[in-house]
Amino acid sequence: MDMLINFFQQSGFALLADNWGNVIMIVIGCVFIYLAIAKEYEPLLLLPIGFGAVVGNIPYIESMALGVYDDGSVLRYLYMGVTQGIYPPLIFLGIGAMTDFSTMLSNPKLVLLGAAAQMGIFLTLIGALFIGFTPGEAGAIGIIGGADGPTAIFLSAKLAPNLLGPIAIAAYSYMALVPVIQPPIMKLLTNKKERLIRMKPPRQVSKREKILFPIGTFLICAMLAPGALTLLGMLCFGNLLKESGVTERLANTARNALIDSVTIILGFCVGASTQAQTFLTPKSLFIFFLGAVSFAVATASGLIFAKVMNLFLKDKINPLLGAAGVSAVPDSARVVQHVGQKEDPNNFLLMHAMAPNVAGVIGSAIAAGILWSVLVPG
Amino acid sequence: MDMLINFFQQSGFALLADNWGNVIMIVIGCVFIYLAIAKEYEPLLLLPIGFGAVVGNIPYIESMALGVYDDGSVLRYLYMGVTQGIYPPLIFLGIGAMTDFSTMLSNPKLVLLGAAAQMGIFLTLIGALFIGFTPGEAGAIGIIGGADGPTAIFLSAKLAPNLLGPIAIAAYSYMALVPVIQPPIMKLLTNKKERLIRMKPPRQVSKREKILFPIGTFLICAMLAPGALTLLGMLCFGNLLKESGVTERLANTARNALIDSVTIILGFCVGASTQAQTFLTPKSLFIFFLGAVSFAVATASGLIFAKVMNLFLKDKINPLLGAAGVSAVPDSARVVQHVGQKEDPNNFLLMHAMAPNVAGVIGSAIAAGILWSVLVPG
Amino acid sequence: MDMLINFFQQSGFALLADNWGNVIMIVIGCVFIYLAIAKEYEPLLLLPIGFGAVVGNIPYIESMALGVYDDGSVLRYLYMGVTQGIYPPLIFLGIGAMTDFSTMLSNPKLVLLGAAAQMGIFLTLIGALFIGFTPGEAGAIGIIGGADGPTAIFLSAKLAPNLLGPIAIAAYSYMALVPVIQPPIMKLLTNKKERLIRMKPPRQVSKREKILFPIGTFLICAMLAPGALTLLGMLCFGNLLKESGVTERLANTARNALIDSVTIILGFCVGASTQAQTFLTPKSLFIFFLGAVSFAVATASGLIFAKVMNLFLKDKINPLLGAAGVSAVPDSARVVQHVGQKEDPNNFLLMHAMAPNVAGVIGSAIAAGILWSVLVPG
Amino acid sequence: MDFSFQNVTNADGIGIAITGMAIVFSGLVLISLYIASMPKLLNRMEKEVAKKQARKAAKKAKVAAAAAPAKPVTELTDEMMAAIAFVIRAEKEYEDAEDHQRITVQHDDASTVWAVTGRLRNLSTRM
Amino acid sequence: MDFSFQNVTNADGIGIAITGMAIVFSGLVLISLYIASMPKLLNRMEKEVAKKQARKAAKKAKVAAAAAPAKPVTELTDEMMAAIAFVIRAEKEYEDAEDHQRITVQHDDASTVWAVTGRLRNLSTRM
Amino acid sequence: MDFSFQNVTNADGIGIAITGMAIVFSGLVLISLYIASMPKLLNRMEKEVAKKQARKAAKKAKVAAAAAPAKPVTELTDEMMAAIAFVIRAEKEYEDAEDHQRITVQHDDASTVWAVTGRLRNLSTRM
Ligand code: NA
Ligand code: NA
Ligand code: NA
Repeated sequence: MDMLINFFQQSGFALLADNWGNVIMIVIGCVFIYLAIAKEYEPLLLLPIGFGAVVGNIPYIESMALGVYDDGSVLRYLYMGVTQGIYPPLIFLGIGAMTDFSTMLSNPKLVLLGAAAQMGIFLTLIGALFIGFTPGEAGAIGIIGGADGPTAIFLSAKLAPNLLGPIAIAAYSYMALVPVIQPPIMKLLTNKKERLIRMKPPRQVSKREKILFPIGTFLICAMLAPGALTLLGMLCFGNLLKESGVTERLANTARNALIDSVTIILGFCVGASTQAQTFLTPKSLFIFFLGAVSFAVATASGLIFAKVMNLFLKDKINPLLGAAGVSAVPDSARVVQHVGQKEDPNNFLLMHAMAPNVAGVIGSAIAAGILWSVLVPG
Repeated sequence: MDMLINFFQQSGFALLADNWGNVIMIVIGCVFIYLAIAKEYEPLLLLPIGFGAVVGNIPYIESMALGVYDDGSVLRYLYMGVTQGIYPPLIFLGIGAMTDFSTMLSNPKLVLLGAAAQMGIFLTLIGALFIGFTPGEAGAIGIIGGADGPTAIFLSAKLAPNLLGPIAIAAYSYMALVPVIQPPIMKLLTNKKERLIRMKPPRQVSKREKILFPIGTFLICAMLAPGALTLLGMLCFGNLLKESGVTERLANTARNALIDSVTIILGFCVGASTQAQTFLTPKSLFIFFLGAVSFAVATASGLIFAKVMNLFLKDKINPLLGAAGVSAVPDSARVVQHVGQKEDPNNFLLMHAMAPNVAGVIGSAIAAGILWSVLVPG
Repeated sequence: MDMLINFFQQSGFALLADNWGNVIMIVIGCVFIYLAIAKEYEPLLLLPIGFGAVVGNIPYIESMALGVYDDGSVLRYLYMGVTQGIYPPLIFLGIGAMTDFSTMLSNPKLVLLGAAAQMGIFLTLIGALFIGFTPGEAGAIGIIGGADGPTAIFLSAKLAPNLLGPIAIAAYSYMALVPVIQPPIMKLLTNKKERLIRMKPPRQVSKREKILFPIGTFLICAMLAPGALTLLGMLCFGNLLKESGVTERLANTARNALIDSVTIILGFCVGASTQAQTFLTPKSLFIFFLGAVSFAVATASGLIFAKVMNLFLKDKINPLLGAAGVSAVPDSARVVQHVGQKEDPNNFLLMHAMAPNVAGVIGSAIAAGILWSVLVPG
Repeated sequence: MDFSFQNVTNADGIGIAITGMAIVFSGLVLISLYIASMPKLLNRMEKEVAKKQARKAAKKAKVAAAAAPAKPVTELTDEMMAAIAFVIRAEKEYEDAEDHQRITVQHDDASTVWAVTGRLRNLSTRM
Repeated sequence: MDFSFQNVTNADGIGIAITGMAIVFSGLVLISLYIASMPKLLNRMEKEVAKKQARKAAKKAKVAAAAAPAKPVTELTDEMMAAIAFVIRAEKEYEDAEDHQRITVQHDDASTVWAVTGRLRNLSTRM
Repeated sequence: MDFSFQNVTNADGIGIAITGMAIVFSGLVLISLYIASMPKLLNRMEKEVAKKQARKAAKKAKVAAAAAPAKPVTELTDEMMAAIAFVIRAEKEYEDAEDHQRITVQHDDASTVWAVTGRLRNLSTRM
């Protein structure tokens, strides 16, 4: 009977009484699951993260190795793919194998919008330094503005492993909330006439261009910022598998079984890393605040840069496309489409928005490479 | 020429002469393969285990690192997923993603049958203690009665890594032999009238219930027995991926490529861990004996509890369903169906039997969590 | 501004100026990619290796852990599957699950051709010793003549990890170049009359034979050369999964998602291991030279042995089939078909050539097992 | 291996067994109750949601009625009724269709959208 | 890198090569023999199994004949023959079908059975 | 957490930000130029290749003409022209088909060839 009482004293029900933080995190996890299912905000990410947060916040006695931070636990082994930065490149491999870069190839000017939106990263870095984060931490926080989960995880693992949880959660949350964050900024910074601009239909792209694109792009980026080598190497490798036409079965596995397996485990582990004890700190609040600023600045930079480009271009760009430069693929491109169609239901911007959208992925990977090489400790 | 002779002296043919144990184990492996192919007893498990046993019992000179117990060998690396308990949760993820819990949701009373059948675990624990096993070993042996391979492996890895091989083999063997073990007990403990009882058709279950089920179930179980967190977390996570409707591609990978890959490697490694030198011991014999007892007790407990429930219920339960509470999914549910149809060919018990069947999986995972927290060394 | 200059001094563009070796290797990588896409020479291998070589030769400053040889880098973790020999058995598992051995079963004489072609391995071993390689290195170099990438990687990882890169590249390059290397030798060593020989259509093989084949073959080989246990164990296991008829879903995953994932990562890592700093050495040149000799000797041995067999056989063998004994599955079998059809467009040798072809795989795995046990250090 | 009941008492085997079964039963009883109560709770919730919506709709209708011109009802000819019914039905179908499509797109989320844009582009140049 | 045949003899290169080729050939010769003998062994086995079954069947037939009433044969009218033939054929078809289904279920074993029960249930409630 | 602009200057935050944006822009501008120049380069390359082939073809034609008998042209009747046209077209189609097939086979490379041989064999024995 003592044993039974003792057991109940060690059970989660009893332990939760002392750990309201865990209760809060479990509720947040459930909210994530709700948003994923009911609102369909990035469900492939939010659902695993949400359920992971529920699992990671069940309290247990210390002598059992159960959580992602306990040596020898199963979750620890699976989490190693996060802390060692192994999962993000594998996800980029799959993304490369599923992305069709033709719209970008047919309109190279739009690539620049993907560069402008990276402004969010560097301004946030300055903000984070100002608040008092160390340079490494500030770099990792800045990358939230890259709006790219795998890139954020990869860089945090290198520069600020202690903040990996909040940074990853912030990055994925805001990516999921892009349909909420971006439209007001887009309406504020553009007028109706601009939003009505139609883009020319893109030209046909040859198979050769598609094959040469990943090779050249990789060489340019890796030479310029070797730190981006792993992420962009995998992205371009995956794309080459897809476009070569001779390795279709490999591309198929990369964009299905492989990326799905990694996505499941990555999301779950990131969620499970939000144990209230390490997660509910003032630092996390600052990170979420800076992340929101970062997304807003990135969106604004893209929009404004598009308007600046229009000063010099004969064929005007619809400045809404600038907002797609933040990446958050493919959600921000969809947002551009929706906002554009509100003014003119026959204006199809989606395919044009994919160009700055994927350019933004490359842009933030380069930024991550730069931050890594500049801020890496030792 | 010396070298040739020397080589043949080191070859398996020569070494086998001194290792009759290996010959026996190779024959047992072949019997497993035969049962898998000719009798179709759980072929997805028995065939990999059988071939693994053949591979693991080829004798070789000590200086070569070949077996699962040799540092640096390939099999050792693959076997780490077993010893560290990584494969079982991944299998549970896949099982969750392929299981439809609706029959259980539509008849919650049947869940209790899955609890009763866990009696086998705890009685066997007492039996194993009596025979002289240490508490940890006794707990791991008891879990054989859970009739759930992954759970047995997971707990043995924690409580009695030295007995992992025999326990895993015993668990999987008896699971495969469920169609042989259960029917006589079922006929002994029920009369014809009971076996003829028909169940009401289950009600329709809404999508919302299916979505809420894994979340609530996980919270209840993990709070009560945090040790079950990893296994049940993955089971419920997989089920949520399936039922949410928004992560179908992840569920699909979890229940196909992922679970299959793990099943192949897990089965093969468990088989290869049966090297005669560590496997053919009196302890293993006791484990097999206790395992058989455990299955019998579990079956009987389920049946008897169903009869006890009938004393209080207006809508009588067919007591055969109690036998499905041992899990061994889905074989014991099929056995219930067959035994029931022998009395009345128009009595379809299969779908009803799935309810205690999957409840038994949850029940033994809880039991494993309890045993782990009570018996974990240190 | 200093930082910008400093950054450019650390960028790949600046570093390449001091590292012409890397430039050469990047060009070679591009040539591999070209051969894979334009000439379709083993694209599933050459494309990943080629792109890996490009990625592996981007120069970077030492303080960043990026390459396969840097502790803690992502590529290092992925490369561990190569250095620990984990990927090759998994590839053999998939190959087993996709190979139909019926032509071999229906014409057991042709198996001997697969033995004869292994002469290349052992003559090259002698050659490598003569040139001054250590015994371990010489064994690993010899196995290039086995024309089997996974076997070569597996053995090099054990006997000469320092030469793994060049050996793997040599093995895969020559396998891809089989359509260029073999035809002249085949024409030189056979006359028109021999090339016109037609083979009898093979007999029907029963399901039982197909099931018993992998089990018996594994036992024979593993008893004789336990070192081949891992590779042949997986090959035969995969084949049993395929032929048993009861584990189709496992076989399906083994020959698709699993082998594809491993192929992608293996090829990429092997490519990335060709960093000019470790790759462009005189040793590598010798290895490539010996590899070419090895392929030529293996082809010739197969052809000559077939002619010798014809002296004793009533039903003459088309000696071209001997060339398929080198393995390089399935390219050398295709080469046999093409060369045969040049003389007689209605002579279909492909299916007959598959018999020595797969026998060659087994033969070189046995040879690898022997070399490992004879030459393993310590 | 020494057979003895002392071993069992030393390890408190009986206690563990009883505790274990008690907790296993607690767990599955709780799950059973949870499952049994779910449909009721969901039902009640749905009703309340429905009530709220009804109230809102009623309010709106009132406001609309107030804002509407004095004799609107009599002017609703059969043709107008048919037209309204048609619009409502079409709208409903559209919503359903959109919903359906949204789910479909979601399923292989990234892949389709990313790949589709390329295909769209191809189509656009061919047209 | 010093070219010299001494290296070869030091490492017993020739010995390794000869041993190696000998074992490779042994291995593949054994496999070849194994393959060649399989059809014969399987054939012989099948014959013996067939014989045993034939003997058993004969015994059974005898017993049945002994147990049967004296003049059963004459009473087998055409209609009865037809009926028996039909039953046998139906039974045969049923068996084949069952067999076929068993294999199908086996292939994606767990998945179907687990998922099917849910679907069965749905059907049952709709009927 | 002490808010201060000193932190930014200590870490040279402004410098990093400027450097960073400069390099990100350099990278994407280079990619943009690379993409923009690709079609032109590929076009030029193709033209040169085409020229070379044309020259070669011309040479061959000359040689062929020299080697051909004196009055071949007049003998090319309409029927012959049609026949040649047909052959060329058929050949072209064959090539295309072959090309297509080659790619198909390539796609699941190993699997088909390895598996097909077995199936071929089965067919051969049945015929
Ligand atoms: Na970005
Ligand atoms: Na159970
Ligand atoms: Na070979």
